Amino acid sequence: MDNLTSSGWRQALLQGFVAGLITVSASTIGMVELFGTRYFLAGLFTMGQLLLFAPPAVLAFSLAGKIKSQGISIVTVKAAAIGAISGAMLALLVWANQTFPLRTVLINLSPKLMGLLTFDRSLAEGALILIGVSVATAVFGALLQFVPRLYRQALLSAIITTLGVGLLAPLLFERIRNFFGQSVAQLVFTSSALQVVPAIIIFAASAALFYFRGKAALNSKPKAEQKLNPRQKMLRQIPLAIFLLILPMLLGSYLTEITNNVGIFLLMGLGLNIVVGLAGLLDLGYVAFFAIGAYTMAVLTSTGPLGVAQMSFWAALPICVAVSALAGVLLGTPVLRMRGDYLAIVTLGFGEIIRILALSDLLKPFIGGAQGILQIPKPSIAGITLISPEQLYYVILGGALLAAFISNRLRESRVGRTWIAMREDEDVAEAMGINLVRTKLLAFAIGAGFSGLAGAIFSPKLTSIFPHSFNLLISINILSLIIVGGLGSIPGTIVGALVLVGLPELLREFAEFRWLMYGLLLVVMMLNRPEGFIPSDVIRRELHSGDEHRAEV
Amino acid sequence: MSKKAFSILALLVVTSLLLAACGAPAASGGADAPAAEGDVVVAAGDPIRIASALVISGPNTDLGLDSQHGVEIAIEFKGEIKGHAIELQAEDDGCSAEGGQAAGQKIVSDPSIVAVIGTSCSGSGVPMAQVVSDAGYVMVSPSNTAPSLTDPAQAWKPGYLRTAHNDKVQGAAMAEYAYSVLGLSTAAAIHDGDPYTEGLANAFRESFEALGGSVVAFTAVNVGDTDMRPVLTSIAASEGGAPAFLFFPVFTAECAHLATQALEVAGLENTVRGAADGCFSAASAEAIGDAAPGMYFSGPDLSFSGDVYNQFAAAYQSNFGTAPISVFHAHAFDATNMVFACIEEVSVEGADGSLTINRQAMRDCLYATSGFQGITGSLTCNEYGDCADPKIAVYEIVDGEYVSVWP
Amino acid sequence: MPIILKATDIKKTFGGLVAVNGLSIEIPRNSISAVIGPNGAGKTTFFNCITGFYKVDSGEVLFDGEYIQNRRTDQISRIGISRTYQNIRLFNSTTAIENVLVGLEPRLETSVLDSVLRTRRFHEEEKSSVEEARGLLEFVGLKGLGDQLSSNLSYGAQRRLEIARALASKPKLLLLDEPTAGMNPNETAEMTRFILDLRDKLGITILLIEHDMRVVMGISDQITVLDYGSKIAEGGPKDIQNDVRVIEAYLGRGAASGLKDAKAN
Amino acid sequence: MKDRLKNLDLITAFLWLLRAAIILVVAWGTFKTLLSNPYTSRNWLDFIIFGIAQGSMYALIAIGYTLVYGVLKMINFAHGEFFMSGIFTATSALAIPLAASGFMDQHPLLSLLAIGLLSMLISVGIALLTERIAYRPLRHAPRLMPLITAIGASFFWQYYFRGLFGSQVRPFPTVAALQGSIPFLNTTVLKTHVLVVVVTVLALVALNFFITKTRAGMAIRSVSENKDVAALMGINVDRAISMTFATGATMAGLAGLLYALVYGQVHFFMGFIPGIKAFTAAVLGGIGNIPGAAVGGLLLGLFESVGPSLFLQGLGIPAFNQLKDVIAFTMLVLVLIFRPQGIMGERLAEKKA
Repeated sequence: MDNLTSSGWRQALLQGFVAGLITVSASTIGMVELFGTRYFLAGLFTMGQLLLFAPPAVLAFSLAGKIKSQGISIVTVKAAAIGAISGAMLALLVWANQTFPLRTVLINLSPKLMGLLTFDRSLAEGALILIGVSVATAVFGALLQFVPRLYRQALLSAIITTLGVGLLAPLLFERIRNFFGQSVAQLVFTSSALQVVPAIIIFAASAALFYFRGKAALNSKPKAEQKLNPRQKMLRQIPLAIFLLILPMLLGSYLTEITNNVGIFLLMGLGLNIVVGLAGLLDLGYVAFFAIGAYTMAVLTSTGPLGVAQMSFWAALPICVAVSALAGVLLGTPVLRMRGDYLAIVTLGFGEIIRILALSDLLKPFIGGAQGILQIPKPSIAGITLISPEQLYYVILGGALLAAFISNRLRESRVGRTWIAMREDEDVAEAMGINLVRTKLLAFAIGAGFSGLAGAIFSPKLTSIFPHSFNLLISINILSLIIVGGLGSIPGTIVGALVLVGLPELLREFAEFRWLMYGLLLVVMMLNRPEGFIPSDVIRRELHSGDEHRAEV
Repeated sequence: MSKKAFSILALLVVTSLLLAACGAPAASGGADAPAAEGDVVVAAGDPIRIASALVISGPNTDLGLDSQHGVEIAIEFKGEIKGHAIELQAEDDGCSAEGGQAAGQKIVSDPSIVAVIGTSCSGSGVPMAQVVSDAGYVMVSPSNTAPSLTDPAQAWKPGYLRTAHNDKVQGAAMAEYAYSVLGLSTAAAIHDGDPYTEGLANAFRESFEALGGSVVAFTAVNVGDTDMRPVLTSIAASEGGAPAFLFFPVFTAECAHLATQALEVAGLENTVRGAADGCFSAASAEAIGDAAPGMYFSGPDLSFSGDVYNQFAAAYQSNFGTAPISVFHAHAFDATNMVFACIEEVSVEGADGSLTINRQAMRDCLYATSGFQGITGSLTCNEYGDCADPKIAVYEIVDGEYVSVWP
Repeated sequence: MPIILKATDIKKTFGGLVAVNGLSIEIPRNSISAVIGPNGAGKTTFFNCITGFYKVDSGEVLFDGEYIQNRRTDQISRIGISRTYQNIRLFNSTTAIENVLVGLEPRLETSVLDSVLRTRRFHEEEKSSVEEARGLLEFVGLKGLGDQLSSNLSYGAQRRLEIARALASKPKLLLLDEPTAGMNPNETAEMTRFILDLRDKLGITILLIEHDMRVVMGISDQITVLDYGSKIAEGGPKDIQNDVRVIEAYLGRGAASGLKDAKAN
Repeated sequence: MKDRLKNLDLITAFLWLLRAAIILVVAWGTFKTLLSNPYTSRNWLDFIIFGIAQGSMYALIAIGYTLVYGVLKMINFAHGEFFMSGIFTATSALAIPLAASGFMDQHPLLSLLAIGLLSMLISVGIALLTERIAYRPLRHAPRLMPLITAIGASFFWQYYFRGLFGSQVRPFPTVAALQGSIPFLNTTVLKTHVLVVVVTVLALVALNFFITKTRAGMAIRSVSENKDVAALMGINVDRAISMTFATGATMAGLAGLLYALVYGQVHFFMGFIPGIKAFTAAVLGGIGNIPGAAVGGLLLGLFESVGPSLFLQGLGIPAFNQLKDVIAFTMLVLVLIFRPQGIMGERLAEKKA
């Protein structure tokens, strides 16, 4: 028991140090200052402050969960220690910055940041407040563990909901203003933060909601999975279909624009899902087919000097898909005999080759080189040109539905079985009479076709394309989104696209740290939920039998 | 999926396409009406809001961040307009077409935004000009230089202006200087596949050849390249002989590599080097270091604005901890001030202390800008939004400072 | 008896190591033949050469009147050679029936378009192949286990499933790589009976690698003994048990117990 | 032979055609280039020297990829960031202040040692931290998962260091002793290039000694052979893996110093492209194989330097230097079609069965 307590102390000190490291880092790299300009609660509480005080609270909360048995007083003291260490490290940073010319090296240690950290007071006073608040939040976090489970969950959910609403305040503000007018919107929000009273209401309401839901879940017995007949299944899809149809009217231009971007990535994700998720071919150069689709569309339809055919969008669309699929076969053939990581680097190379060729002076006379192709007309239906994001949304929705439909049907048929067999064990699949060449090329071709379709929609959406839109980051982003969503799973791909494409778009104003948060999200996600948000059955099984499977390899 | 589900899906696709066709009036008449009204009303006590859309993530960050700093300092210097504070909403254009489009959509969905400073990259500028113009807003770019953006036959849109120099102007100036002033008749040009550098290199080539010089090599490197010696060696061995003048209007990192490594390549020892404003920053000067003698830089003529610029530079250092990190902070500062001047001119104060700004008036005012004294020169906008002072100066680095040598 | 498989002087080396050295072998149709030999004798390599997984360095393999030494593995499978593996290699994340369905794959005819459009052909074929797969599972004694994950099956069941998958392509020649490895005497006896059934009921020629001499001696019509990649003996069970070189090869490596057991039988 | 021809399928034919086409283009380009002979022999020698210097750096970074791959069978996408973090920190926090204070001019060797040490130290620290937090918990997960955390870690560190030291280019102070060049055959070689090659060779020798002769090195090797067996033999697998990361990062930190000396500037994005190139080099040489990484790096450097002028110039391609990455990657494809296991890699496919 003694041993346990002493190790508990070491743990507490360590956690305090980690919390301090996080808060000091966040301050030093400038996140605190930038986020300090954004209020969660108007005039009261900024996102920067959240960054400073959430880490000790969260770490104290998790530590308290582990050492709860030691009793409330010891836990409180340890939590206080975590908070104190974290606060003290921040204070140390302020002191060091005042004493040494740190800013010549660490450029983000600005006077404004120091003001934020010391609450615009002297070092001593500021440090005291800083440590005090840290201790208070850490103790609060630890004490949460002693609240009965039902209440605790309700409380946590309410905190997260309120913070979420605060985070998305500018968007919600814009939407509410649009539907209900400026005055209503201003009741709830200032232009970028929650007002205090509504925040309390939201907090209380969500706490109550989660409490009663938790209670209801506790009381009711787990319902047996009901088998739905096809008719019921269909009925269930009708609200979804209606929702998808009216979505742009709810979202407004900007959010629809983001949805469109998500949709384009979703299209590509569905394609890559076939290549990587089903057929197991790790492709890091997937952007190549996106580029080929986009450039084909541009060359065929542009009304500028580089356009060759001035075709209509709809006439060019199948050509783009076919050209991309053909490119998939052509680029797929040389890599047929490569496995795993060799495949990855070669496909990455193909992606780069296509991008460099697109911007090269060699092909400039045909596709514009660095200056790209301009004047790509938007698609039109029945004489109406689809200009606004709300209109283009339907084209993208159509494409995405089609892609989801095709990939679903392929997966649940002999083709899908063959792909999965090949992914599981290429040699055995071949010994079972599966023609690997055909099967792989089919995966490459269909995957490339989807990507080409995305590209073909992408170029009229922008009306101009440049080689810089087709860089390695796109391939990486698509790969990440299908894995984070759940490899091999179509709903997973949708969620992945929403999180990895949609969320960063929504957080545009934090652009400087967007990629940092994106990276962090990938790591945290993989550590906590390696199978993705909505895993496919296959992957879930694989993770469970992971160890035996690996032993063989 | 069952057969029925398939038919539902098919129906859905068809309906959505139909809806898309009919959606036109619904969409433009519905949600985003403010653009049609054309007035921004700033209530008493509220700030005037402007937006920026510059590249603040990815490898080109310092280009956009530097411009954003310029905007922020302009706001700081200005303080307030007619009793209203000024608030900046900073967006990221991602230096990509899709980034520019998304940032543009976000900005035009906010009816309180009066004007936009952006974009950084020409590639983002093209789609954003479309979005912003369609919505009735106005944007002033501090660093788009692609000729197509102010070419009405190509990408120009009625809400688009810029304070950055059209590539044609700057490329021609450098050609003029090399050929006429330095008396060099052979040249080579290098770009890095960026639309900006490619456009500038091309403009230089055209002007230099028009003046009677010969361009012996026109080649390119890639962004991110570090070892420039091979390409420089092949230029030195050009068919027309080693060029007397080597122009590489690329950005800091590659520019410094080219500038220093050119001295180390056999055959280019006596070649005069030239770069453009992509290489016009404290960091560049430092990175070029000892290789500075014998190198010229084209850029806006800052000679007469010394005082304001010095104040500006001091504010920059104290706010952001460094000297200006890239080139277009001055253009951004001017663009922002141009916008302020027009807000002052067209805004109408209401009795309740509110301010009403008409979007069309704002556009007209900006296009009518004439003889505006900025730190990049005297700005006069033409009918397609090119506002930069056509006066380009040529500098060299003396003791780490850029010193004007021409005109 | 007519010969179904005839390998002539096949040779396979890896770097400096000679795995199969000038091996010639003839397998009579409708027989059960066994390949035995100490560990590392080249038995599995021989299987890999026949199935096209390895390209032979030299020599010829004649199967059912066709030379197959330069064919791809899947082509060889399609003309009627199927196999199982020493360390069971099932598609572990799929169900038992899906494993068998993959085995049926080469015989299916619907196209990708059929799959997407769900034509009548597709539904008919899917229905008949599922039926056939169920039939095969029943035949190998896995009735009712079709929806189990293959990795959740017992060891013996996995062996049977692997055979069912191999049978799905309707092979003329079935190669079994240590079908009774790791089984208890009961299971082994059952498997032995089952292998006999395969020949007698389905008329499939069986070629097996096996270490359990009781099995080998009990069911084989013909036994080939390999050592260091070369054939050192060939003949019926009686001939092999009395062959001096075979006994030496085994005794030399202290693996004679299996042989003795077999003799005691 | 006849039988072979009969069975020659479409794919093989296509691959042969592809190879033949690429080789034909290369040969034709080379022939045309040499025919017009735009370059003197001195030029060619220069190209080769530039290539070797650049390739040496690729080699040093590639070793990190290959070591980690050998042990964990994962592509450590964040390795380029290990390279960046070390020298970016050392330059911002040490080299620039040292140069400003004049200490660097007085004691150049001491300063460089200190900068190099700090660079390696930070690289190793970041590598160990990344391994501990982002990779170790996923050691038994399917291989795509650590790939994604590696990508995430890469983004994180890039922007973390950008936050610390800013987004602008930081010039690395010039070292007077390393300025200028020395004569060599009929040309001259930059002193920095000589330094790069010498240091790389020394580092490779030291690495070889470490891997083959020390206990830690042997632990790394046995873990890369077979983790389970190594664990049974009493080797602490976690320690050995950390050691692997540390070794790779040390090389990356060293490469960082050389990079800064040769190119004179550092910035937060500098790890990305060398990272990709080194990864290519590692695969080219046969990933998992240490000499392979060195050979791959060197070859890649040479092809990038000599390739555009030799193969493309004669074809009359405008701005041919722009296409040097196309050459690099085409060569990669070509090599892998001929030898799917890389130049010095072992043939995994056949061993596996």
